Amino acid sequence: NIFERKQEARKPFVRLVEVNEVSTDPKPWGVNFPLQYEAYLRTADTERTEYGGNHSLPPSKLEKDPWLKRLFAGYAFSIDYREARGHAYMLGDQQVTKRVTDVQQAGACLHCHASIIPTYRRIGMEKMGIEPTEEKLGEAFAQEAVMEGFRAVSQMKYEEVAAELTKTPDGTTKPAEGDPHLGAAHPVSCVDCHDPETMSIRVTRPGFIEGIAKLARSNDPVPHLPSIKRWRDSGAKEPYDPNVDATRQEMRSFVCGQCHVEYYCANKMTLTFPWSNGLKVEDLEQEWAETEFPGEDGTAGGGGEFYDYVHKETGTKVFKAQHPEFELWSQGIHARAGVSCSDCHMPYEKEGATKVSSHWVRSPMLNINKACQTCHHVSESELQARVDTIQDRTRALMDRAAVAMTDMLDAIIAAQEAGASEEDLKPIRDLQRKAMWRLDYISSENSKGFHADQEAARILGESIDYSRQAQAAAYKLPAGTKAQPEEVAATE
Amino acid sequence: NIFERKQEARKPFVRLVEVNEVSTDPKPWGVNFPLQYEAYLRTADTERTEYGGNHSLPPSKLEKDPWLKRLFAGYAFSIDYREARGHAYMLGDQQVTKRVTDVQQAGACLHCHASIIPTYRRIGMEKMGIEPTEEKLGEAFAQEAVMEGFRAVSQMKYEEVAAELTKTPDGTTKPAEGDPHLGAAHPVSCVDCHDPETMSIRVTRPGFIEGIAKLARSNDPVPHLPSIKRWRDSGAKEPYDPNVDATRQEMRSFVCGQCHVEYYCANKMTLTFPWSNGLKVEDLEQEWAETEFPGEDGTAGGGGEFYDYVHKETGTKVFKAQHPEFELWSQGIHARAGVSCSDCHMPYEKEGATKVSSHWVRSPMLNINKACQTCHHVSESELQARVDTIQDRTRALMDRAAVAMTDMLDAIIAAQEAGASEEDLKPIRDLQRKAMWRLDYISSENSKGFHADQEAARILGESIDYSRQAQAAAYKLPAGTKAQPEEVAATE
Amino acid sequence: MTSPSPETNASAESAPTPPENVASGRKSSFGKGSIVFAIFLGLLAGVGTFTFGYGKGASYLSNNPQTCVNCHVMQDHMDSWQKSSHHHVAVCNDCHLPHDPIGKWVTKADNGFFHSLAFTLGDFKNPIQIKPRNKRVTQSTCVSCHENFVHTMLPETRGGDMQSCVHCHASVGHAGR
Ligand code: HEC
Ligand code: HEC
Ligand code: HEC
Ligand code: HEC
Ligand code: HEC
Ligand code: HEC
Ligand code: HEC
Ligand code: HEC
Ligand code: HEC
Ligand code: HEC
Ligand code: HEC
Ligand code: HEC
Ligand code: HEC
Ligand code: HEC
Ligand SMILES: [Ca+2]
Ligand SMILES: [Ca+2]
Repeated sequence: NIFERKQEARKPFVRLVEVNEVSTDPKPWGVNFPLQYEAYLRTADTERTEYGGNHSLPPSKLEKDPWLKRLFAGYAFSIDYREARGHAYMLGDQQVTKRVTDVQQAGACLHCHASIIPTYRRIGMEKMGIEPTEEKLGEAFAQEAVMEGFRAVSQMKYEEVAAELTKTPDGTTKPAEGDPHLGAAHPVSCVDCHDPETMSIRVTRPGFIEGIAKLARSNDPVPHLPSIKRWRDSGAKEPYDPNVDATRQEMRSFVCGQCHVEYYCANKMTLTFPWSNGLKVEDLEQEWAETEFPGEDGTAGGGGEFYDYVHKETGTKVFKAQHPEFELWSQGIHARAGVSCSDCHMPYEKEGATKVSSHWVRSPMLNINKACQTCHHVSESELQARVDTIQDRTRALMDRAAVAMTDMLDAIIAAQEAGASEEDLKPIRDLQRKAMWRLDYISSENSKGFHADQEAARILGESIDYSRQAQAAAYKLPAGTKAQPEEVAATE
Repeated sequence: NIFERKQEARKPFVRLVEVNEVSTDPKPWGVNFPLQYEAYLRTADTERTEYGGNHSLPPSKLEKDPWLKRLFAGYAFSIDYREARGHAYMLGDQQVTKRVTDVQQAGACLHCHASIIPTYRRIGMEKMGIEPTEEKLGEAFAQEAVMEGFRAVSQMKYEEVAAELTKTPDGTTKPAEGDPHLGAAHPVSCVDCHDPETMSIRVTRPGFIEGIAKLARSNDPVPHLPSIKRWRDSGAKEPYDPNVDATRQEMRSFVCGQCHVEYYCANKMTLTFPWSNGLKVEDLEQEWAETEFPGEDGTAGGGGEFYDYVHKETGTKVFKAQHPEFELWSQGIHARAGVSCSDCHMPYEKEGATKVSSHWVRSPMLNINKACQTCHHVSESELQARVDTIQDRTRALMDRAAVAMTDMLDAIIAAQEAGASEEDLKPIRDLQRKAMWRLDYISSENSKGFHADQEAARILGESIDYSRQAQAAAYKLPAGTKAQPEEVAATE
Repeated sequence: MTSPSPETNASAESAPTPPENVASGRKSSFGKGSIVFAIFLGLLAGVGTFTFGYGKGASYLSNNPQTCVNCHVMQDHMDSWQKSSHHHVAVCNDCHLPHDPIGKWVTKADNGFFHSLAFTLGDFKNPIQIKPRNKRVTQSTCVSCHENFVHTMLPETRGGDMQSCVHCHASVGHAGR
């Protein structure tokens, strides 16, 4: 009977090779699950590499959109910023970006670019006075140690942490006599998303675990995350724990939400996902606006107002938005309809008589049949056209917002040259911060608006408004100050 | 084709009462089709009238959004502009609006507010030297006479045409001895959408017939109107004729597109739907921008550049957008997916052993079950929430665009007071026209963005951009001119 | 009404009794093309035999939904049919075969052949996408069962244009569509 067949529990898989909590090397997992492993390896394939060769870097976004250089002036992103590519490259691309080679970065960067949990655990255990033997490290997840290690690593330098990775066993590397390397660093790997015992999906990243717990405590409605409502209604005392409370369908997005999110990641605070007020662009902005850095000595608020960088052309302190895919998706119709990241980016594929999730995580537009046509019974070309329409509109508004932004910068610079006072500039800087945040938010989000099309357009509309308001306000600054240099010239 | 069983035809309906091309009174049709007729009569029910009594007018949009008064300054819309209500009211609401009672309007207004085709036909026949007997008028559609009458009526005054309506037989009114009224004026009626012989839906409005033929001749892709592509591909010599070429599903939107569209309707030209370049907001704008009024003597272009009104506060010639539901729907995902106006606004209802189209044309949100849930299998409250989300975003951007617009007006007025020259103002006026057109387009569209949510947001984003650019440009006008009055004051 | 479940080897006779109008006389209309096509099918029959046997192609001759699932690629459709509003009133063939006797056999042969070919070559899209021809078949079967109820939707003239039923009722045969 087909109903019975449906109900049957997943048959325990045949475990040909043992894997455990230190197994960051995907190879042994691949022996047990060759289909997933082979697809996973294909994240190293990119259409692009067919042209440029495997080692060439993906195209520079800065060259495609030169206004980005002005947006990021004074920040590492202005020296090197590229298209994303497959998961296989995440570690390598981070190590070679000029943002890392030419600028001192924090160890927290590796939170999302490496299979780092066992290293957190090891460092955490050390702090907690537990000896981190390979056995001990592989035995259990050890949440407390992981969080301890996460906090410690946030204060370290990038190179130090990169080195620490290789000091943690990875489940396969057998170090040669005297070799201090116990393991190798790996990009996101099976153990990051799966429980090695049961293979269920799970979240492992401290940034996400803290972030989603904050979100649950907020009163953002999040209709797309029903388990948060259940947790709120239950009046539970324990913080919301995705690994306990979330539905499987939610987990199919949460695994991605561990990394594809807006963050703060430098050494003034631990890595933070700004979700205390909700997941909308203004909720995130509000958290940053209300944050104060701790002082050198750790005193709350002693370090002054939060900002990511001082915009070099204008001297304004601004926020940097990074890949808010999870947040933007949250505002879209697919999230509302319960469609997860994995539904589109890891669609089921028939392999013989079984269905497997495609572990070749990539653009669904390279796989429209599997990614979209399960739900949308229209032709591939029609689906492509629908996506193009959405992305073209987003693109057009983004270009418009970029022109508004550069016009604003020019106007502020002119006002400053004309001797505008800091007091005059204050409200203009506030507008500038909002404008840049919103433009950056959508331009650094990677779906070009697809994940929530109307919301993306709304955000860009606001960006335009703030840029142009700042521009107008700069023009309007007291004629006295502004006209001075000219008047001086005229009277000479 | 052997694979498809040719669809059986509808059995000819039992015709209890004869109706023909003059039957603008829906009563006799109602004898034949009581279910449709009863529902049709319900367009006189509105939730609102439960509060205000049947005769009170619907709420004023000008009171709800006071910025509209400034947007429309100098135009009839600034004195009276209300929410739409059911079809039953269309004639009465037009007759009592201050836009008609206090301002001289054109006869073309009745194109969309009355069952006017037999009157067009009668006047057309008179022009063509055919005697328009009741029999002759009822016999056939007589396209040529209708078009002739349409053109003639466009040049007449509102009151004259309103009077003409009653001089045309309506199929029921039996005039008393010596009474010059042969019929009564009716709002949109069965004969406007149905062929009295076959009951098939059809379009009757000359404005639409000309407009859609222009659209077909353009190269706008219109993927939602496959018959236009077929017509283009066929290389046909005859203009595209919706009554011949369109699919039945397209006709289910075309009947509404006869009226729920942007138009020009005053006496300098015949009633025009601006679709020569396509259906997008900039396509329509381009047509208006390229139009020149005919001269007094009818010479092409002799009447100067097209505009709808001179904006009173600023003296800028601007365009007025009216209810572009058909055009906005055309940009949306539902149109692309083949969902017609009738699917949502006239959903099928089960009536005993058959299903009928609900002729109670109204907001689908009052009828979510039938209007949406056949396609969307989620709860009514969830559908309501999805619509609310879309409309709230649109509303927020619209309010933002309105603030930008009024800021712009203030800046232009200030510049003018400061003595800005016409030459200086020219580029600012161009920005102003674009800004106002776009804001008006979405605020006069009646779905608050639902018909094409991302497109509505894009248009508002552009409106904001143009308003703020104009504002900034006004501030930036040569300090000389602008500062003058102040300087004068200072030296006194 | 017997409900055709996968276990009961439902025969054509035990299929649900559709609303009375189904029996109402109607002529099948097919042209010369179909005869040529039938000959063509005959020629190709040989090629198809292998898969036909392997894939238990005789299932095409039966009305039992279970037989469709002899090909596991049909499993999803079976599952979604089970959950659909029609699982107790219509089996696969009620919707996927024309209701007139000749079109029925031509379609059986045609689909049987092409399914087998596709199955053998494995070069079909998955999720499977119904082809325009088979869409017309489903449309005609909806109308065949519901003709009276949807009478007002029929074309004014024979062969005229009408709306697609699945435009609105996408999930009647397969839940979740
Ligand atoms: C541990 C962090 C991490 C997790 C977890 C993660 N990603 Fe990524 N993802 C990245 C990084 C980093 C990159 C960029 C790699 C590069 O450009 O070198 C990336 C790239 C991508 C790309 C671009 C691929 C391309 O070929 O252009 C997609 C799509 C993507 N991820 C989707 C997902 C989805 C869906 C999930 C969840 C199933 C997910 N990611 C989980 C960090 C992560
Ligand atoms: C919260 C997770 C997270 C953190 C923390 C993080 N990244 Fe990433 N990174 C991603 C994701 C997801 C992508 C892929 C999406 C994209 O490129 O926008 C990515 C892409 C990249 C890329 C490739 C594309 C590009 O931007 O040129 C580089 C290089 C990179 N990150 C460097 C860094 C550095 C340096 C840091 C620390 C300052 C860092 N990442 C911190 C998640 C993260
Ligand atoms: C309904 C389908 C759908 C869902 C759900 C979805 N995405 Fe996407 N995603 C897309 C499409 C379509 C694109 C655009 C791809 C393109 O332009 O090639 C995209 C783009 C991306 C990209 C950039 C890919 C690239 O090639 O550069 C990333 C990263 C991404 N999505 C991550 C996510 C994450 C994380 C989630 C969940 C929080 C998610 N997506 C949910 C469909 C989806
Ligand atoms: C970025 C996150 C991520 C990584 C890395 C990842 N998986 Fe998965 N995996 C998923 C998701 C999501 C599912 C679907 C789970 C579900 O629906 O319950 C899944 C499902 C599976 C399943 C269950 C069957 C299926 O295909 O749906 C297996 C087995 C599996 N993965 C093996 C692996 C192996 C082996 C690796 C390493 C080579 C790996 N996974 C790496 C996210 C990931
Ligand atoms: C698991 C089901 C599912 C998958 C997979 C899916 N969608 Fe959707 N899609 C939906 C639902 C549900 C809606 C909301 C409308 C509705 O209720 O039908 C939707 C809406 C849309 C819309 C209209 C909304 C808008 O933003 O304009 C587009 C376009 C779309 N999907 C494209 C895609 C594309 C492209 C893919 C593949 C990359 C995809 N979808 C994958 C279920 C899905
Ligand atoms: C002959 C012109 C004409 C045609 C044809 C027409 N409409 Fe209207 N419609 C109007 C006018 C005029 C009003 C406003 C009446 C008023 O406010 O007094 C209106 C009002 C409406 C309203 C608002 C009703 C309310 O209760 O708020 C809806 C909805 C509507 N029409 C939809 C449609 C649809 C759908 C079609 C096609 C099936 C259609 N209309 C065909 C002229 C027309
Ligand atoms: C091309 C068709 C068309 C023409 C021409 C037309 N209308 Fe309308 N009218 C409509 C539609 C559709 C509505 C309902 C939608 C709305 O209110 O925006 C409407 C609504 C109205 C309303 C009720 C709501 C309001 O605006 O206060 C009035 C009054 C009105 N029209 C007056 C006029 C006058 C006066 C003219 C001539 C200058 C005119 N109409 C010309 C189609 C038309
Ligand atoms: C997919 C469903 C759908 C389609 C298709 C659709 N509409 Fe609508 N329409 C809506 C919804 C939802 C609203 C918002 C109603 C509300 O806010 O109460 C609306 C609002 C309207 C209104 C204003 C109604 C009011 O109560 O004021 C008019 C007029 C209208 N539509 C006409 C049209 C026309 C004409 C077409 C085709 C060109 C069309 N609609 C196509 C769903 C649809
Ligand atoms: C604003 C346009 C409009 C008006 C006015 C109108 N109808 Fe209809 N009518 C339609 C549409 C659209 C359909 C659906 C046609 C289709 O799908 O082929 C329809 C369908 C019908 C049908 C076919 C059965 C059904 O319900 O689908 C009948 C009968 C009918 N109308 C009678 C009338 C009568 C009687 C009147 C006057 C009281 C009337 N109609 C006024 C637009 C209109
Ligand atoms: C005849 C079928 C049909 C009807 C009726 C219909 N829809 Fe849709 N709707 C669709 C399709 C098709 C899509 C596009 C996505 C997809 O392919 O599933 C869609 C998309 C949507 C979306 C997502 C797109 C967006 O703009 O965000 C919303 C929301 C929606 N519909 C709401 C409604 C509401 C509310 C109604 C009733 C007023 C309605 N729909 C009536 C078929 C329909
Ligand atoms: C009540 C009618 C009905 C029944 C019973 C039914 N189907 Fe379908 N089937 C449909 C419709 C309708 C479609 C989609 C047609 C379209 O999209 O135009 C469809 C589509 C399909 C498709 C094409 C895949 C797709 O999604 O387009 C397959 C394969 C299929 N059915 C197999 C089956 C099988 C096997 C059974 C029996 C277990 C079955 N059907 C029972 C009505 C039915
Ligand atoms: C020999 C294996 C096999 C059997 C048995 C089988 N199918 Fe299929 N079927 C397929 C394959 C393979 C496809 C995909 C064909 C393609 O997309 O070209 C398919 C496609 C379909 C389609 C969509 C086809 C189209 O081209 O429009 C329908 C409908 C369908 N099957 C119904 C059925 C029904 C009903 C039965 C049982 C009476 C059945 N199938 C038995 C293998 C099979
Ligand atoms: C073999 C005859 C038959 C065929 C073929 C058939 N139906 Fe039905 N259908 C029925 C019967 C009998 C019922 C009543 C079921 C009940 O009352 O539970 C029904 C019920 C329905 C209903 C109401 C239940 C629901 O799902 O909302 C709809 C709608 C419907 N059919 C549409 C269709 C469409 C569309 C098709 C073609 C894709 C179709 N039917 C094919 C016999 C059939
Ligand atoms: C434009 C949308 C649309 C199309 C196209 C459509 N239907 Fe429907 N149908 C509906 C709606 C809405 C209802 C629900 C009416 C109600 O509940 O009052 C319905 C009801 C039905 C029912 C009765 C359901 C019940 O609960 O008893 C049947 C049977 C049915 N349709 C069959 C068909 C068939 C067969 C076709 C194709 C000829 C078709 N429909 C085309 C919208 C549509
Ligand atoms: Ca950030
Ligand atoms: Ca106009």
